[in-house]
Amino acid sequence: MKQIYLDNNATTTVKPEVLEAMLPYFREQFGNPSSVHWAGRMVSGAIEKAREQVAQLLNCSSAEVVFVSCGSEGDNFAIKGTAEALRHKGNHIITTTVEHPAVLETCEYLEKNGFEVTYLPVDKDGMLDLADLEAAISDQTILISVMWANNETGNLFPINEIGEIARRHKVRFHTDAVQAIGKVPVDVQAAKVDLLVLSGHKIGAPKGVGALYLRRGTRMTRFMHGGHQERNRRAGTHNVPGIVGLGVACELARLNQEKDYAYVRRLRDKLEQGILSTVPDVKLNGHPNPDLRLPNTLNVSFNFIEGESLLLFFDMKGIAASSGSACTSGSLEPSHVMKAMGVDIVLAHSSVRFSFSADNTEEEVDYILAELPPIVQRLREMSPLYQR
Amino acid sequence: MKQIYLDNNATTTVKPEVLEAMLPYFREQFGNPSSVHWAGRMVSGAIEKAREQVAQLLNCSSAEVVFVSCGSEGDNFAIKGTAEALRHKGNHIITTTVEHPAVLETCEYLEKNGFEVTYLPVDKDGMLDLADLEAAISDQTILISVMWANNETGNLFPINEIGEIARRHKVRFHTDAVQAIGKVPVDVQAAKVDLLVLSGHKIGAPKGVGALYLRRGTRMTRFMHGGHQERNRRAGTHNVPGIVGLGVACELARLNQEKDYAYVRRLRDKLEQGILSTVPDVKLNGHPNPDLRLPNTLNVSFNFIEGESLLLFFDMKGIAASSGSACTSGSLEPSHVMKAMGVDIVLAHSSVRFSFSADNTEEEVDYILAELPPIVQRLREMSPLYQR
Amino acid sequence: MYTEKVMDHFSNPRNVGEIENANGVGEVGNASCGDIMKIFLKVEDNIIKDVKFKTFGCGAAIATSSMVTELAIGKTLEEALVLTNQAVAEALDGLPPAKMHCSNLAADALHEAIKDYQAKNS
Amino acid sequence: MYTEKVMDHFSNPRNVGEIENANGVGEVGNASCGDIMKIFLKVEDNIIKDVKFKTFGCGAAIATSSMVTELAIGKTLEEALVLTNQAVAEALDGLPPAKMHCSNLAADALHEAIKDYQAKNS
Ligand SMILES: Cc1ncc(COP(=O)(O)O)c(C=O)c1O
Ligand SMILES: Cc1ncc(COP(=O)(O)O)c(C=O)c1O
Ligand code: FES
Ligand code: FES
Repeated sequence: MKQIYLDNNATTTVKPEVLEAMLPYFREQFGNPSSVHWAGRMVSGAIEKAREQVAQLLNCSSAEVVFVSCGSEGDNFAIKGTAEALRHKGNHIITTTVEHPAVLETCEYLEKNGFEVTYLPVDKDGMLDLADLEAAISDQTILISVMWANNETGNLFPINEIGEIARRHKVRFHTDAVQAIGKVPVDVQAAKVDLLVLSGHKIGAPKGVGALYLRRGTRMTRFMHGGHQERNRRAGTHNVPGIVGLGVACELARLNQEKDYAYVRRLRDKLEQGILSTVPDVKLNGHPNPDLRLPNTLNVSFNFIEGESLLLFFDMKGIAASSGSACTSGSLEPSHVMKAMGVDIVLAHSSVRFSFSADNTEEEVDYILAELPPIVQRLREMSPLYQR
Repeated sequence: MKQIYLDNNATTTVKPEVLEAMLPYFREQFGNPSSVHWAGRMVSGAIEKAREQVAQLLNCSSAEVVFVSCGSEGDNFAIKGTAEALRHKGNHIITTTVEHPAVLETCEYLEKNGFEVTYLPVDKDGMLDLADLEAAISDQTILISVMWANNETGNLFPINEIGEIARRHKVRFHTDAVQAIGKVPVDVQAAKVDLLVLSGHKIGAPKGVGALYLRRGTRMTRFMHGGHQERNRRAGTHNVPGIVGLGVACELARLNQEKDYAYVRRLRDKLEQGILSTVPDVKLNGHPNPDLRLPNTLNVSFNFIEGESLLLFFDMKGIAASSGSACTSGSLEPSHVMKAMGVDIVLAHSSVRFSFSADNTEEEVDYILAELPPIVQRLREMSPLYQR
Repeated sequence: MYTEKVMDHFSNPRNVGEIENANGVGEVGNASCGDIMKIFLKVEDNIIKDVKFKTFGCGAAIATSSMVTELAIGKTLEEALVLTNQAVAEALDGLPPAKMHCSNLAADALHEAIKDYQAKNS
Repeated sequence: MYTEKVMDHFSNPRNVGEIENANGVGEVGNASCGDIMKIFLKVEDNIIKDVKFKTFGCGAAIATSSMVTELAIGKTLEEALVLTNQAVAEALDGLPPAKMHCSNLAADALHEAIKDYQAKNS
């Protein structure tokens, strides 16, 4: 059967060049980079090379890159590490209602521990009001945390402007860039961010590795206590193959990003226009201007149909997409992002996300556009909400 | 040049069967196990199989196994997660002076946050006094954290007896079993532990994966906040290949452990007896009874010589060992374990650890026994402390 | 995550639709929790002669709807009223733990439809 | 982590040993910090004719000891007194950041030995 993978915001396949670069580090060059002997020396250079590759993609110095185990760890570290280090200065954090759970749940945890958190609302297109943001800043504010791009809608936030505001008010600025990396240009200098998080498995590196950009001079409490790895900033034996893979994936992203952006954008736009013009009762979620969304992401609600059942029917045709509907995780709540955008409850339950990579093809888009309408029709006919 | 790796307590090479089992999960079965489509379904079974393999090794139920990114994360989670969850019951933690930094530094961090920590001393052989331990328990005590085996000396602690004491006093018991797994039998039921940590890269699985055994009903605050992975106990996309590798490594450990114990024990004993009988001014660190140490670990001090310089000379002969001397990490302090045992300061700086795996051979031991005495002699002749 | 039986009932649901002149209709759930189930009955001589459903919900919701119609057909009202959610889930060879609440709807919707019939005919 | 020069001086240290009737001896460091360096001088006509060392310490400590003896030999006492720790590290093409404190010992030990000579001969 055909297998069409359109869930690249959930995870990506490891790129062949990445896997190839990693392979020698499992058995031949297996040493612990902290060791002084040959086995350790063989690998410590590889770690530093990967650090350089990450730094080049982000336009920072390699000393500002800390390797972590995933995007979630990066977000926990950035937020909790700042909260503890700057507790004496204030107890207020500003974030948004549409962050990833790694940010939201960390903030909720801090609320139980004496911090105050402002969750900025978004409008119906999923966008922030910068005046709201600036108005929320008080003399207690120690951190602004706003994602670079939203994982469900693909919406791009005005990071440069937020960085400007944060800098002007001397407030530290963290951005979860897990979805932005490799899909749009990311430059920590231009954006004036102090902390930025990325995750390997979203950009063709393996699962289980990520990185935190930590601007020089940013005081942090450690999140992972223990050994003195990563200049005392993160304990735990280095995941050498993972780190090597992340380095290569960052290098590939840097070299190919412009070409890839344009390519996936064309496929995404074709699917978007195709669905909107052929399937009735469909709503686009996210900003209507495609320039203000990640080039690879399309989120649409197929009214009257619950998302998971749609995904399962897609799956029978080999099409892998994902659903904002939290039914998939066993909760009865629809996606918090759809809720924050004020999407009608049935439409929130019926949202589906298609996310492309450069491995997708135009033929795949044609196939989906052919298979999709009858599936939607069939499910609508099962729905008590649908009236022909 | 010969390459003789005797630093398996620092890290191990990935076993061929482990790497082979992992490979399909980088590119072919790359899905996110939380996804409902084919790409996700392909891998969710693999995670559950690995969980079962870990559970079988530990003699627990698979629902009690939580995958984490390394041993350090496991220790941070176990200790901080308990401290926060049981804060209302008390603020006292008991541990030992010879724990790994992942435990010690986590406890020191908690001390800065209102917790009281008792660091139990050890005797000159590196052993605990169980009467001390029991006497330290107060009505404020919420956790006892004692490692199963010490990474520097290989000393085995009386975990079953400690479990008995903890159970009797209704105090939660955590053990860092990172060095014990695969080297001695570990049974969480017999040992009555509530929390146990293991790390993949010490047992032939890759770096970047570990597991926490969390006895059913053990209330914990999350350490990694975010998504609902691992039944809401640990956020972050699963490191699928790493977890698959950890499962296979645990299965191999279970099948081979008896044979392997005896094999490495024979090599270790031969090296131990060879060094003690041919090199003068050498001191064994750890318990003199080899039954009370890990079968693979030998720690000896070569008096008058600083450890790192010895390691570098070993390295020129292809022999990879490690040093308790913290010179290697740039601190001037000798190993905290040697200090806790009251080892003389020069002897503490001159300690070297040899740690075997089943890949080592008797020829390698013979080679070391031949190469070692002239190196020691040469370095002693450079030492201002040595008088012929 | 779903059993083969669930996937079968989900991908080829039995008895989808409405009954024109149903003499019992039951509806449970609501849009905010993402599940709405509607059951239509044709009862004759105290026996369920025909039953159809319409469901807005996840895979489990659709499969349990389909299964409950299969189990109900041909039963007396008394027999159908003792059909439990548990029995529906078992007939599907089980549901994932996170999905048990969906199976809690199917039998309920059937019972609502029977009560509707009884109310109209008593 | 070490440069080739460091590894060379470490694995083939120059001027190891003691000078029987040294006319200047300097010792710095102590066992508790893991470094002890002892330098022996033979000074004639204000010129360092011979110099030897003994060191207890890490690879960097041994390499810097060896290098400082090479740099000192043939120098006048005044020249040798302005030899800095920095210069020793540079002559070795640098040391890892964590090891800079070792290089802080080698020139110090040399200066101690010169002062010892000067004290005895003044
Ligand atoms: C006893 C002990 N605990 C914890 C750790 C930390 O494990 P990891 O390096 O996987 O974080 C180690 C190894 O470094 C260890 O030996
Ligand atoms: C925006 C965003 N932040 C954080 C994460 C968490 O990353 P990871 O799964 O690597 O922990 C994800 C992906 O799941 C994400 O999309
Ligand atoms: S209908 Fe939402 S989980 Fe089943
Ligand atoms: S002698 Fe200890 S670091 Fe150099």
